[in-house]
Amino acid sequence: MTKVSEKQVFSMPKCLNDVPTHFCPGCHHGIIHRLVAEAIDAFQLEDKAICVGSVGCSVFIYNYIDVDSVEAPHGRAPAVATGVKRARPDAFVFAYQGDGDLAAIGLSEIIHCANRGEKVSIIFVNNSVYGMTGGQMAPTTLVGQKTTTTPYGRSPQNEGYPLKMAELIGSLEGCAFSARVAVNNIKNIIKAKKAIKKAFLAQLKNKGFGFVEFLSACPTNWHLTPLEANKRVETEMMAYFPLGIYKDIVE
Amino acid sequence: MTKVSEKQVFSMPKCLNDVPTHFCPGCHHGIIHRLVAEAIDAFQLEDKAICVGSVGCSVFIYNYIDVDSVEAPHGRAPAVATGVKRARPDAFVFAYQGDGDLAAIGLSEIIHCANRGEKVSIIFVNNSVYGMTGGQMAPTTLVGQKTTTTPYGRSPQNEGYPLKMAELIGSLEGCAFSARVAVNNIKNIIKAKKAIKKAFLAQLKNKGFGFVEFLSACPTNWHLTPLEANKRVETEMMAYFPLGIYKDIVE
Amino acid sequence: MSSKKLLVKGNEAVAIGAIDGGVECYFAYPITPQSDIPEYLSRELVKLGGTFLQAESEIASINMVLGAAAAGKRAMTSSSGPGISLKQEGISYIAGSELPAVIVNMMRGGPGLGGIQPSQGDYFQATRGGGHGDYRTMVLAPSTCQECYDLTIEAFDLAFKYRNPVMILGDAILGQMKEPIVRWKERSIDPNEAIKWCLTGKKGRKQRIIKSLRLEEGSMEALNEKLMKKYKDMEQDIKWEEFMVEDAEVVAVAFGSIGRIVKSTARKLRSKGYKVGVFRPITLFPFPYKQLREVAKKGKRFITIENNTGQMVEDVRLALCGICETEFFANMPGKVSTPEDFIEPIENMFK
Amino acid sequence: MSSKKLLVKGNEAVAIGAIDGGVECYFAYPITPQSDIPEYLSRELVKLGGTFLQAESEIASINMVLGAAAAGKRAMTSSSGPGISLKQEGISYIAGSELPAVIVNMMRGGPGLGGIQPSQGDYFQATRGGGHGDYRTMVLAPSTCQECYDLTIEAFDLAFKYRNPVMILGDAILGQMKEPIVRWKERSIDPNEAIKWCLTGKKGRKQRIIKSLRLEEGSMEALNEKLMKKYKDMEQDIKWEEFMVEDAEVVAVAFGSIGRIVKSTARKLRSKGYKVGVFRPITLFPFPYKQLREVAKKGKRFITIENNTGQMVEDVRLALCGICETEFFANMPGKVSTPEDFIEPIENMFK
Amino acid sequence: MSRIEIREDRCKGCLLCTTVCPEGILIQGDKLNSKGYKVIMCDPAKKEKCRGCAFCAEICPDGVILVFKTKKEK
Amino acid sequence: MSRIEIREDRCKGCLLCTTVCPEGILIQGDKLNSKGYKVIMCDPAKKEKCRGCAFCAEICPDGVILVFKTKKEK
Amino acid sequence: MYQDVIIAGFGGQGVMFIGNLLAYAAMEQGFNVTYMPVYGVEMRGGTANCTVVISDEEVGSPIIFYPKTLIVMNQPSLDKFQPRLVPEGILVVNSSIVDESKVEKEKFNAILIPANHIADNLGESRMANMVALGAWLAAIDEVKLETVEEVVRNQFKSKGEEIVNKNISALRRGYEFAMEKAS
Amino acid sequence: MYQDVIIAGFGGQGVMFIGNLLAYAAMEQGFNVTYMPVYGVEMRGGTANCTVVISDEEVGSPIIFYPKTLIVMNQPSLDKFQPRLVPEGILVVNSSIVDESKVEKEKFNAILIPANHIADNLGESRMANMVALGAWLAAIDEVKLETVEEVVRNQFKSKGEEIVNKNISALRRGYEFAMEKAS
Ligand SMILES: Cc1ncc(C[n+]2csc(CCOP(=O)(O)OP(=O)(O)O)c2C)c(N)n1
Ligand SMILES: Cc1ncc(C[n+]2csc(CCOP(=O)(O)OP(=O)(O)O)c2C)c(N)n1
Ligand code: SF4
Ligand code: SF4
Ligand code: SF4
Ligand code: SF4
Repeated sequence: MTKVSEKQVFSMPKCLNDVPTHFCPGCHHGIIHRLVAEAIDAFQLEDKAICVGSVGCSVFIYNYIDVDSVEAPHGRAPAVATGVKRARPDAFVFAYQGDGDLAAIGLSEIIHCANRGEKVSIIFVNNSVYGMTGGQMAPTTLVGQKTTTTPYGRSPQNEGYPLKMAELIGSLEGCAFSARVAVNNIKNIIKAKKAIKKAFLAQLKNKGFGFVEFLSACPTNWHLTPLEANKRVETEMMAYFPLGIYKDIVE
Repeated sequence: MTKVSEKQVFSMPKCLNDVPTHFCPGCHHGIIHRLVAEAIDAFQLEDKAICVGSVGCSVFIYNYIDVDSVEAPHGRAPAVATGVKRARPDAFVFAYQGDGDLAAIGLSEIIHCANRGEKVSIIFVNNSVYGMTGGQMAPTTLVGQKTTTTPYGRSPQNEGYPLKMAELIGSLEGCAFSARVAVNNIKNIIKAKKAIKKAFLAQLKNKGFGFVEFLSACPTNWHLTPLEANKRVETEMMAYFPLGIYKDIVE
Repeated sequence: MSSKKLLVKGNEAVAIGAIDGGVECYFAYPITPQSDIPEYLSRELVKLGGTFLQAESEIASINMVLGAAAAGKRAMTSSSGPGISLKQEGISYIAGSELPAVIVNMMRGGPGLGGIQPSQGDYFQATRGGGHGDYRTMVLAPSTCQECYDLTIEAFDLAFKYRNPVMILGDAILGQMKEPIVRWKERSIDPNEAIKWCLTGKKGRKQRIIKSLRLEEGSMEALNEKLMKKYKDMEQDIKWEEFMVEDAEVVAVAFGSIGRIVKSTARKLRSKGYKVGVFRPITLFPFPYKQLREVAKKGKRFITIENNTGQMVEDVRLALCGICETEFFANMPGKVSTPEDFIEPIENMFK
Repeated sequence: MSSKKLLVKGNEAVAIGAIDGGVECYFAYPITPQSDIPEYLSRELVKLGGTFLQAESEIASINMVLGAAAAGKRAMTSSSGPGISLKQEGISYIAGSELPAVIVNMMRGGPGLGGIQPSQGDYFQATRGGGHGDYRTMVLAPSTCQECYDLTIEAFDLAFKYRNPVMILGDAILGQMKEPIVRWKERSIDPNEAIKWCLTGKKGRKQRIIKSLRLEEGSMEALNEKLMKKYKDMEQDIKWEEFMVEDAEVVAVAFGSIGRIVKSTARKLRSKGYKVGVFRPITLFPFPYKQLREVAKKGKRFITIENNTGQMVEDVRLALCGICETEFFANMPGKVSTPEDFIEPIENMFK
Repeated sequence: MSRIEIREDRCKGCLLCTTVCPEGILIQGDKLNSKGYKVIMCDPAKKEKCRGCAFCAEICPDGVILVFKTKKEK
Repeated sequence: MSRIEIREDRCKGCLLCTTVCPEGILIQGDKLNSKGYKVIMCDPAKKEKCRGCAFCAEICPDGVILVFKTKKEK
Repeated sequence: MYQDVIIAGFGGQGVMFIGNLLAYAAMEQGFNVTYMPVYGVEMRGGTANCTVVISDEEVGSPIIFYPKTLIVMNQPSLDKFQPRLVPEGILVVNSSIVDESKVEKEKFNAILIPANHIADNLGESRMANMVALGAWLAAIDEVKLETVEEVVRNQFKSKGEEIVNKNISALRRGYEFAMEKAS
Repeated sequence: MYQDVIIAGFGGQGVMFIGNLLAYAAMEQGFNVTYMPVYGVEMRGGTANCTVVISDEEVGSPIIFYPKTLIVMNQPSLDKFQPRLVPEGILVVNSSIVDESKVEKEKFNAILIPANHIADNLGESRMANMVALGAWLAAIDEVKLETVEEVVRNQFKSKGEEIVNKNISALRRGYEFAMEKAS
């Protein structure tokens, strides 16, 4: 064998602890965690970042992303983040929330936080279901989707319509950046990375509130294989939740 | 004097108790109460209406409008109305809320109620201030406006921007009717009457959620005379909160 | 084969009890370890034509209950720890508005997010009214799946009898364990039970107002007097269990799942020759003060055992006051207790 | 002229106390009868470079406090009745996360919406932790405007000493009445008081995690053990007042504004020849059990007077247990009490 | 010719009615009612001009004004 | 020629990586890891085709794959 | 030394304001003092009253059921509080709008003062409250007119000389009116 | 009569499922019974165990610290629960993936059964749990194989004959394996 020099072209981000995750096989949370960690590395925020965790499958985020962290009650991460940021304006403050957390119980907190233009960044994982608690309906559950609390499928008559958060947040004056992305394929992953950076920049440049909604797969509670779940993100979720940038006044 | 026959062309609506109100001089709540009562009369809803009162200067609504009533905790009228309507689908259910009540503490409840398309009607009184508790900042307080908790004027940097509820609610799928009206002059009063009826029809025809936002004067907490306050509705409030119909799928 | 028995989780037993108790409207927000309740009802209540709605939050759900209760319906919600805390304002309103409602708390470990481990840490919150003002909820603490079922049915009856919220206080153990239950024979619920006070639209009568604002002079005092009297009246529905208390030298006082576990301990200790009995309060509010006092008068020694840092023990002390003391064994929240855990502390009482 | 005296409302005294206690971040939502606190701080705290933010709700505000406290700041919120109920989940989280915070409850009449009349109906909620789980907040109950000021300053020190929420439990009377206060001399607060545990961004050290999730085996038990010990330690900061207790035959136990009103009653009764004293707990949690017991041992008769249907009286009973009983005079919530109201019940103790 | 009836005890003297009367009939009087408000009155000079349009009543927040329209009998 | 390193203990067998590899190198193996998941493997036949694009690693939720690119030394 | 007073009237009559002034003055004279406002149910324009307690000892209750003195600015306040005034108590009544015949003159030390009219005559109808306070000051010993005047001067400093003087005249007119009546 | 068992393994191994079956069977035989599941922290695929208590008296505790019998499907479960098994207790071990050398054969009544292999041989690798349950049934007297089979039949009725039969074969193979070993 001839001598070749080898270079590692993919390694895990520095601020991501190199440990196994507790997520189910094929769960996108793992990818999203890594992308967030990459952005922290990219802007060298590890030492000034404060992460606000939320309640949901991502509750252990502080075990993965190696930055100072505080745990918020279910739905209240934007309020906790507000408290942290007001107390330490020089810190880089971000929160990570699921769709039950952000769009159901925490709807008021996220809207007011965005509307105040808090200089914080929110990573929002929309998997159209409550993961941690066993697959109940989320505000983002699609019409007709069966969950453990909509055994006959979500019906607009009884439960109303899936909430489009990226659009709603984007419509608020205090919001500097709002986008919806996905991580189901490489093209979307690349766009997602850019979106996270933009949301972070909104804070770093003191422009206002930054928001990135991820369409995410929950194979377990969708009762699909990881591959089927990954496909559903494209076929069903994107059809109702269009990817795109809904607000951008960062530059 | 020659004999003439006289007809009463203006009298108080039947379902409005003919008693003095507790409102301050020039407060628009009194006008709005009457318009709501007129619409109840018009559709003959007195016997099947259930009113959900809220906490704010309008807390005594049940002393004025003579229909079955229940009092909701601050901000929760849409949830209470949901409970009433689900329990008695044949009843006509409406709630009356102030801007602190609806757009601050109760933001989540109003959005979810609208998004579920609950067949209820909401009368929303936006006077850009907390009346009952003594003039603190509301989510609708205008930029620069001085209140007892923004003594130096509302600043977008610290408190963010006034929330435009009629637009926000109108953007939700479950909403059948959303409008913003005013009662500062006769032209607007006529439009307001129509809007209330439309919102009621949304419920009566089972189309969905009906919402009417009233721009309303609070002379006391604006520290203006009633006439100045009435004028401010036009000059300052309408400039930021445009009157209009933001959603109408009733017919 | 006893075909009438069902093997169900405590949570499911509560849900089935709700159905047999005539629940018409159920509103709740998911939280472990009680989500089987909404899951069951989302399937079954809907089939029966009742209302099932997953609310956007615990606060919305308790207020939907308030609305449905004002409309005269048998309404219910369920949650655990953090969710119950969020409902406190609403519970205070429901009590202050004198409305009936059933609220289930399947306790989990706290404080804060805590976890879904067993705990009885919400005893004070349940019995002293975690919300503001001088209201109380009636509190029923089942210790078997059958009791989960039975007491849920009774909770509805009691809620309407007193026009007051009634809480079922279970816990993570009880909610998750399965045991056979037997359903009651069908019984009829008076369809007019709320006709005298509920909101229907006022046709044919005067306006009704359901509210808790009390500003007119003397009205707040009057409401509170009335509530006090009501709480006194509830004493007629006090429930408790005495297990081998008659000849016991030492009586362990314990409720809920710990109550049943302590019964196992008592059996084990009896087999070792120790005369141990168990006093298990079933209504935690009103607490069986008199009943426990009667036992104390017979000259026993007491030990209170809870899965918390010491809450019911205050009620036990208040009951025994002047007669004797009680030991307390603090079985920390989060601990999955077994009968063995209580052998030593009880045995020590014999030394 | 004593130019150093300020004539201020109790609410303002709290706000000034907060400033002199070094408050850095204040978050709250308006509610009568305490809105003077945010109104004062919106003017004055901002001038000093502190953070004042009117939150969108009580829930948001308590969670903003959680965030600012995690960042190591002296953070505070204030509310009344319904608003405090809504904060219960957050308070449980703050206690479970072992964070310092000052929470003011200027009680109003309940339950439900109730009204802004005087009441002491939130005693249980304050002292037993209205939220879920086995946490407690330290509770300080001022009875004068000066105490409103002093105790608010001390509340911050105690919150940081124990890393636990501290509640100021005032009421509608105290919040609205004006009285002269004297401000303390300036004192320095250690700018590094939180440096060992707070979040700053981890530069130069390991990651810190502030949380209340306790899932690892044994960790929930460990937290609760630690909290229990902490609450025991707090007993070193118990405060109470004895007023003409020494030679008294009858001792009235009362706290807060009722405490001071009962002092007037005692004076009136003394002038009639009755030997009456007043025992006024200032820390309601931890309650001065031992101190009250000491008084009881001297052979007095007791009457507990509260502006509620009977809450603190349980603590008094627990304190006296085995020595003597206490009478209870239920002064209903909503009642604006005057010294005359208590003459008869106390006089009756001499019959 | 039409006329209005002013229920003085209800009037809070806010003057909103004065902004909408097309004939400018309404003016503030000197009289204080039992609540201490200066009540509205019809300008005696213009009283006759009332068209019965009820604009004043429509905008009055306190239900002070009742409006009567006179039809000449044929 | 490049290569990937598969940290088998981490793999949960979700197969997401198989959907993005432009050369179809990755396939499910038969091996169970200590958690009981069937781990991913390189098709021995195609192994050599790895371009070092790191797509597999980018989409892997569990940080299983590390990627090395080989530069021929001049 | 112990003195107390309940001051009652409509919301707009400034009863809270004179209660405050009095409390300040008492404080300035070195007394212990409490001031306790009570608002009615109505948003604005409802009834209102406040209690001021002045003492050289610690003040126990800021709330008094049987006041030693009373200032009533309108009819409902007379109806409500007169029955609670201690026998021989001082009762200042705004006779401009209160029905004199309802005042139990034999039972109390009543000062009937047409406060609104006096104020109107001064061209400042809103200062009836100051007039009434002046009258009350004439009837008690503990708080000095001069101290109240000084407090007024301090409080209104920023509003200009004219306002200060008007308020002080109103106070003095009330004081003098009561003195004349008494003599 | 009193019997109890802790059944433990990975989340995916179906330990909860056989615990349930057993509880049903005991109930059908007229016993009092409790079934208590305990999930691990991980979302899915973590460790899990359940306890079944069977008695002809009222069942006190559904939680047992020192079980009389034990079924362990994986290594961590052996490590955790073996030390708590009562002396002479019945210990069913899935020897397909558990290290036999760690089993304290002298202390307990151990049944080492290669449940995964047996199930694989039946062409149903997921039925290792049924095999293990069958082995356990062979070792105790209280619950009958036949009752469990009947419960299986009822539970899987809707899933078709084939599934029912496969499960029953797995059960029986486990039962027979244990019987042979014992004899
Ligand atoms: C106040 C409160 N209510 C409910 C819960 C229970 N709970 C925990 S996570 C969760 C929802 C999880 O769903 P989501 O936010 O969509 O996140 P995912 O798990 O899907 O990532 C719920 C309802 C809680 N912890 N606290
Ligand atoms: C939980 C709770 N928080 C706060 C309050 C106090 N409160 C009563 S009304 C009100 C706001 C009133 O403002 P708005 O809704 O705008 O109505 P308005 O009085 O202006 O008509 C507030 C904060 C309360 N009653 N309950
Ligand atoms: S339950 Fe769903 S969201 Fe949670 S870890 Fe599993 S796949 Fe991911
Ligand atoms: S305070 Fe404002 S909103 Fe309330 S009654 Fe007065 S004018 Fe109307
Ligand atoms: S609008 Fe009504 S309340 Fe106002 S001045 Fe005219 S009549 Fe009086
Ligand atoms: S994406 Fe990762 S976890 Fe999934 S099969 Fe491939 S290597 Fe394994």
